[in-house]
Amino acid sequence: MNSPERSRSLFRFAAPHNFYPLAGRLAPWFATAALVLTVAGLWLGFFVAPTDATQGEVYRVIFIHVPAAWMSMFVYLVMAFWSAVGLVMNTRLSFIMSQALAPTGAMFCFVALWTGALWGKPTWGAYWVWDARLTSQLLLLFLYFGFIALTRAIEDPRRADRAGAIIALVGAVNVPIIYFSVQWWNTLHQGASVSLNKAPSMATTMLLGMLVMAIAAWMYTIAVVLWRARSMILERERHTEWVGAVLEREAQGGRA
Amino acid sequence: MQWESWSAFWNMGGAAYFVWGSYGVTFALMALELVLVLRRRKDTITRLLRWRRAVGKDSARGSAKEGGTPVPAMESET
Amino acid sequence: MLSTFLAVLRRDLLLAWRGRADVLVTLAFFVIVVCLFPFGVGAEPNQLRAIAPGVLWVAALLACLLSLHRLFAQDHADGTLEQLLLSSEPAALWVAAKVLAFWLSTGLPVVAVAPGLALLLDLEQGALPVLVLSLALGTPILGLLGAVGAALTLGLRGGGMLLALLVLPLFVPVLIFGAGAVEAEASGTGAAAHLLLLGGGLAGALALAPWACAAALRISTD
Amino acid sequence: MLSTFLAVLRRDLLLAWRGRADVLVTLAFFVIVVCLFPFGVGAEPNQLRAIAPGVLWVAALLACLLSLHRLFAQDHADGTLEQLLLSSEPAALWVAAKVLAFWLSTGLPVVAVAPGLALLLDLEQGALPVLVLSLALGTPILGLLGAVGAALTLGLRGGGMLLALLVLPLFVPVLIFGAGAVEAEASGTGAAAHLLLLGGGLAGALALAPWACAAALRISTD
Amino acid sequence: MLEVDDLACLKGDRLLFRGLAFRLQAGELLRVAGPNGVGKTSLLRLVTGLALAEAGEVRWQGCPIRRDREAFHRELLYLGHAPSINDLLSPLENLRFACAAAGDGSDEEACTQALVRIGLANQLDLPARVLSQGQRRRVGLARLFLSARRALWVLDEPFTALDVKAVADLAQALSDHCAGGGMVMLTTHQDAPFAVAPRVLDVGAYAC
Amino acid sequence: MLEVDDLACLKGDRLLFRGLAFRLQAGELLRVAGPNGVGKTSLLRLVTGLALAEAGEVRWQGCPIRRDREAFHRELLYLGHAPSINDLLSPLENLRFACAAAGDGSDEEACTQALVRIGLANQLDLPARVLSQGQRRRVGLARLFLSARRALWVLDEPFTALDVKAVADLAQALSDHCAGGGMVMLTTHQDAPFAVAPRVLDVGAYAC
Ligand code: HEM
Ligand SMILES: Nc1ncnc2c1ncn2[C@@H]1O[C@H](COP(=O)(O)OP(=O)(O)OP(=O)(O)O)[C@@H](O)[C@H]1O
Ligand SMILES: Nc1ncnc2c1ncn2[C@@H]1O[C@H](COP(=O)(O)OP(=O)(O)OP(=O)(O)O)[C@@H](O)[C@H]1O
Ligand SMILES: [Mg+2]
Ligand SMILES: [Mg+2]
Repeated sequence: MNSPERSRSLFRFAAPHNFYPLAGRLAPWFATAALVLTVAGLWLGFFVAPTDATQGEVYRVIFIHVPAAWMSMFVYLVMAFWSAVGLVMNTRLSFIMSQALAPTGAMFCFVALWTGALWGKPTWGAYWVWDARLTSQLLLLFLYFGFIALTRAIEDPRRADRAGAIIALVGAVNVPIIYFSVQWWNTLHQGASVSLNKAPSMATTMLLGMLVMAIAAWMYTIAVVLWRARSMILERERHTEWVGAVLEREAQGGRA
Repeated sequence: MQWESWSAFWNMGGAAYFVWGSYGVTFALMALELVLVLRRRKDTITRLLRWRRAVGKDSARGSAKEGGTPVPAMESET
Repeated sequence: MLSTFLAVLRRDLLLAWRGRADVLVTLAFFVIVVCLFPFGVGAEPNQLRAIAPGVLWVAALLACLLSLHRLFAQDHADGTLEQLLLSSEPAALWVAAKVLAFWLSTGLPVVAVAPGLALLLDLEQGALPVLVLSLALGTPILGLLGAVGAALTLGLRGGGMLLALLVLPLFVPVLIFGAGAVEAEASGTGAAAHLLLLGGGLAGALALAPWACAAALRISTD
Repeated sequence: MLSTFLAVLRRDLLLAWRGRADVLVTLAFFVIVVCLFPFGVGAEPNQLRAIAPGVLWVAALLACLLSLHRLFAQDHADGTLEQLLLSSEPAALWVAAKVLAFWLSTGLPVVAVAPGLALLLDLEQGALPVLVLSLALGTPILGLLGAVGAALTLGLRGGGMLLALLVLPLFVPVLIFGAGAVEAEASGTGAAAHLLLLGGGLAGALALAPWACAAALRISTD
Repeated sequence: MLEVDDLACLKGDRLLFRGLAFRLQAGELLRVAGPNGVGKTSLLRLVTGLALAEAGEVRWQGCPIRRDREAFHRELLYLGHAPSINDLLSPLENLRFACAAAGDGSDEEACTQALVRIGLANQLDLPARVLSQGQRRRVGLARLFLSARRALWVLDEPFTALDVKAVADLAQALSDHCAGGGMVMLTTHQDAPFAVAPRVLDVGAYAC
Repeated sequence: MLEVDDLACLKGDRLLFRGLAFRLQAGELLRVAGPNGVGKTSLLRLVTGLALAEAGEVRWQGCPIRRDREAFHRELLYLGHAPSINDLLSPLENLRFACAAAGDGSDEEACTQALVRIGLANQLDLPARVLSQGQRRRVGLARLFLSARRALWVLDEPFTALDVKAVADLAQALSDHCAGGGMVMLTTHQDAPFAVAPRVLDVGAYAC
């Protein structure tokens, strides 16, 4: 079982006690990258990108709105992916990853809604309209909340892991269904009264700023999730010797 | 540069409320999340240390041997 | 195989009959929610007619939702669920029996009284068959999806409400197509596409939900 | 006297805090029901604005209603209620404490998020304070009346739904005046009369409901 | 003194017993005996005033309990089948609430002592939900140590789920209460090492 | 044969026991003993496969129970703390359903016989809700008389709430099952008149 080939392979990072130090080493790098990219993106967004011809300055919300919207959708997919891996391979780290992702995904989902609402008021005249895209984003937020509430409500971590994985997968099957149904519902009812206008004014600098901010959001997510997963690993593996050693080291560090 | 003055920048062409409302909340949330995540680590460590003292290292370690894990590489240490 | 299915089905129907207060009251809830609307919204007929399909479908959905938690709760509390899980038959089988019994005792009556209520709200008469059909196709989906949620939240504190949170996003497409079908018919567009989609959803849910639900039950009783 | 009141109040608030998932999820339910309406009814802003007060109030009412059954259920099942009835203090006292704790943990959050949802439905901004006020006066009445119903249906099979059936007729006047207040304000008529009536109702319910509830509890545990 | 006269109990269409009468004096321990389903639990609920008798009367210190319920309940401690324990609260919180609600003091120190004495020292802060059957039972029984001033203890199957040592301890505590002038009325199917053999009331003798 | 190897059980923060191992041969009656909260119920749930062990393995006829769950469950009868009785159904209906769901026959005649034998002749058609504690318990136990073909009986506190005569009858039935080549594994804090003194497994010896 302990064949050297296997422990040298990449797969060995699926073991929490190998992953823990690795995550600790990597996270600060991602955090730094996030910071640098954010500054760069904001500079691009506020000082390089020109004023939009039709919308004026409000459009500058786009530099967080779109990355946040992208992240919120992608994070859910990643969550579902880890859940599936966890159910099939029965690796605890996968469940930990999917649960560590959820709060960040929900946060971005909320940010997308919030910034979209604030953007909507000056452009559409209302904070909220029941447009298909907005609505499916709202439902996505509920899916996140459901996942988080369920995993929090169950105390036994093994049960929480698997129950959460099931609901994440069921939700993932439903995301496209929701998306299309909502689209159809909306077009049936009110036609294309609302559409996001983008193409004409989308200068390359804008696009660039948006992309930089999107990558920054990625980096931020990875850093935060790694940190969160570290705490969860300690919690789950508290009975093991290596966690004991880690704790002793921390205790000494704390006293020094 | 886009802006004639800092006040023009803060004014955002009259959309200050919407733009800064968006950015403000976003960064506040991210900062909050970071703080929570880092504090959670500290909490976890103090709590687990207290727990280890309470249950005694013996039983905490004892289960490590039994702590069968579905991940093969796990048992390789020691 | 079949004997377990039949035993569970028969027992659950018997229980529904013994506790017919329950069934009647689910119905009463449906009726009352629909009747509350004129009080809340005002009794303007045109407005009522416009919101009628939506109100009916939302009320049916809520009625199903609120009965869902008792799908497994009693059996969980008194240990019957443990016994069923210890039976050597595949769990998806008796799960299907339970959901069927649940639908027969909860969904079917709702489907049956819906036309009457629709008349109260002054829905166009031509749309009544579509209303019934959409409910008949939609409520079993609600039951199947809801069963997964009920299994996952079993025995959790605040389970009933957590269940609502979990399954409502999943119910939205059903609601959209269900209410959409009625509205399309009432406005003359034709409801065939909506109904087909509902049928497809039902087939999919029938094929997948019992398995997911059985897995969830095993997790929840661990 | 007061010590029993405080002991019960403190314990129930502690329980609400332990099971805060519950409280959050009641809220989530409120939010979700409100959000369901556009799916059923259609997304036309004018129509949504017109039905907004009614929808909000119906949703708040349902959220209260559906949490009601847990006001006494747990204590009944585990025997705590028997013990409370065996205490030598007047029962109306600790009943009041329970209802207060219930409202603080269920009604208050609903009141707090209602304005946000009102914006989703595009309700006129000027009517928001009246919405909050009407809910703040109305939800305690719902809690007090509902407590009587909850006490009467305690331990009955299908209690949750039977409860709904019993108390909904009592809730209707509250709904009418509550939603009416908001609508009146939105249409510029002024909501003072409605709000006064709600206030009067609250005073009456406060004076009578705890006694009725205590009597009902004695009957239910016999 | 507790006096019970000519009591009858009707359940559904079955008259469980009738003409049941007894006196319970200070210092006495009364064991209500009889096979399953004879009506022991029903009798206890009648005596505490939680249920209404078909016929007959229960008097406490000469006064019918229906007439002065408060005075009776101040002197009464009843522990039924249901342990009256909330699953979300810890044993300590449960006990403190039970005492406070009953109008006894809910001093934290005293409650902790009682729980330690009954063998839950390690479970003080666990939610009651995860306790074993016997531990749950003990949480309920801990109230006995804080209710010495209540003269009449009415206990329904107090020994259920307890291990051998706990049964002995509890029997000792009950004997002590009686020795101090209290009264105990209990049902049980198990033997327990009481200091003085209890008086036995056989409900079966009054069955119809 | 039931083999249990090196079993460990973790509850929350507490490792209840570890390294627990035993064999149960045909014809043996094993009594799991230990004070309240030591982990007896937890052990039974691990053995039946209802809960997941932290470590260790349970094998039935040489095959890990996780691998061939169906085969194991066909041979197993488990009666837990919860009586698995629906309050709205009569004892007869409850018993017939329990048998049918488990895949045993649910012949009305046989079920009635079993209920009469366990002393519920007068309660056949009452809703279970109104039964006394002991009578409820008996409804669950009646399954024993219909499950002779199941080799392994796992019973959690079967004697709770039963009166003296019922305890003796049940002990007799368990002894008979063993004499017929079956196996019984049970927990109890009460003494019962078994024909052969049962082997005792003290969970306390493996506690951490
Ligand atoms: C609460 C309100 C809003 C929500 C929930 C929301 C949600 C989203 C989502 C989910 C996306 C990503 C879609 C995709 O990539 O396919 C997106 C992209 C975008 N949104 Fe919003 N949005 C909102 C309001 C607005 C407003 C008011 C505007 C501007 C008038 C706007 C402009 C955009 C633009 C330009 C994109 C990028 C489009 C693309 O890359 O395809 N959004 N929004
Ligand atoms: N509605 C009814 N119709 C007929 N019999 C009833 C009805 N309700 C209760 N009973 C009977 O009344 C008796 C209730 O007895 P009770 O619970 O007081 O018994 P108990 O002496 O405490 O028994 P145990 O030792 O099992 O606890 C049972 O025999 C039950 O069958
Ligand atoms: N989350 C938890 N944290 C700490 N201890 C726990 C937790 N969950 C359960 N326990 C403990 O595990 C034990 C469960 O034991 P179990 O129910 O198996 O006992 P038992 O031997 O059957 O006792 P009894 O004789 O009382 O029925 C109890 O001591 C309980 O306090
Ligand atoms: Mg009894
Ligand atoms: Mg036990």
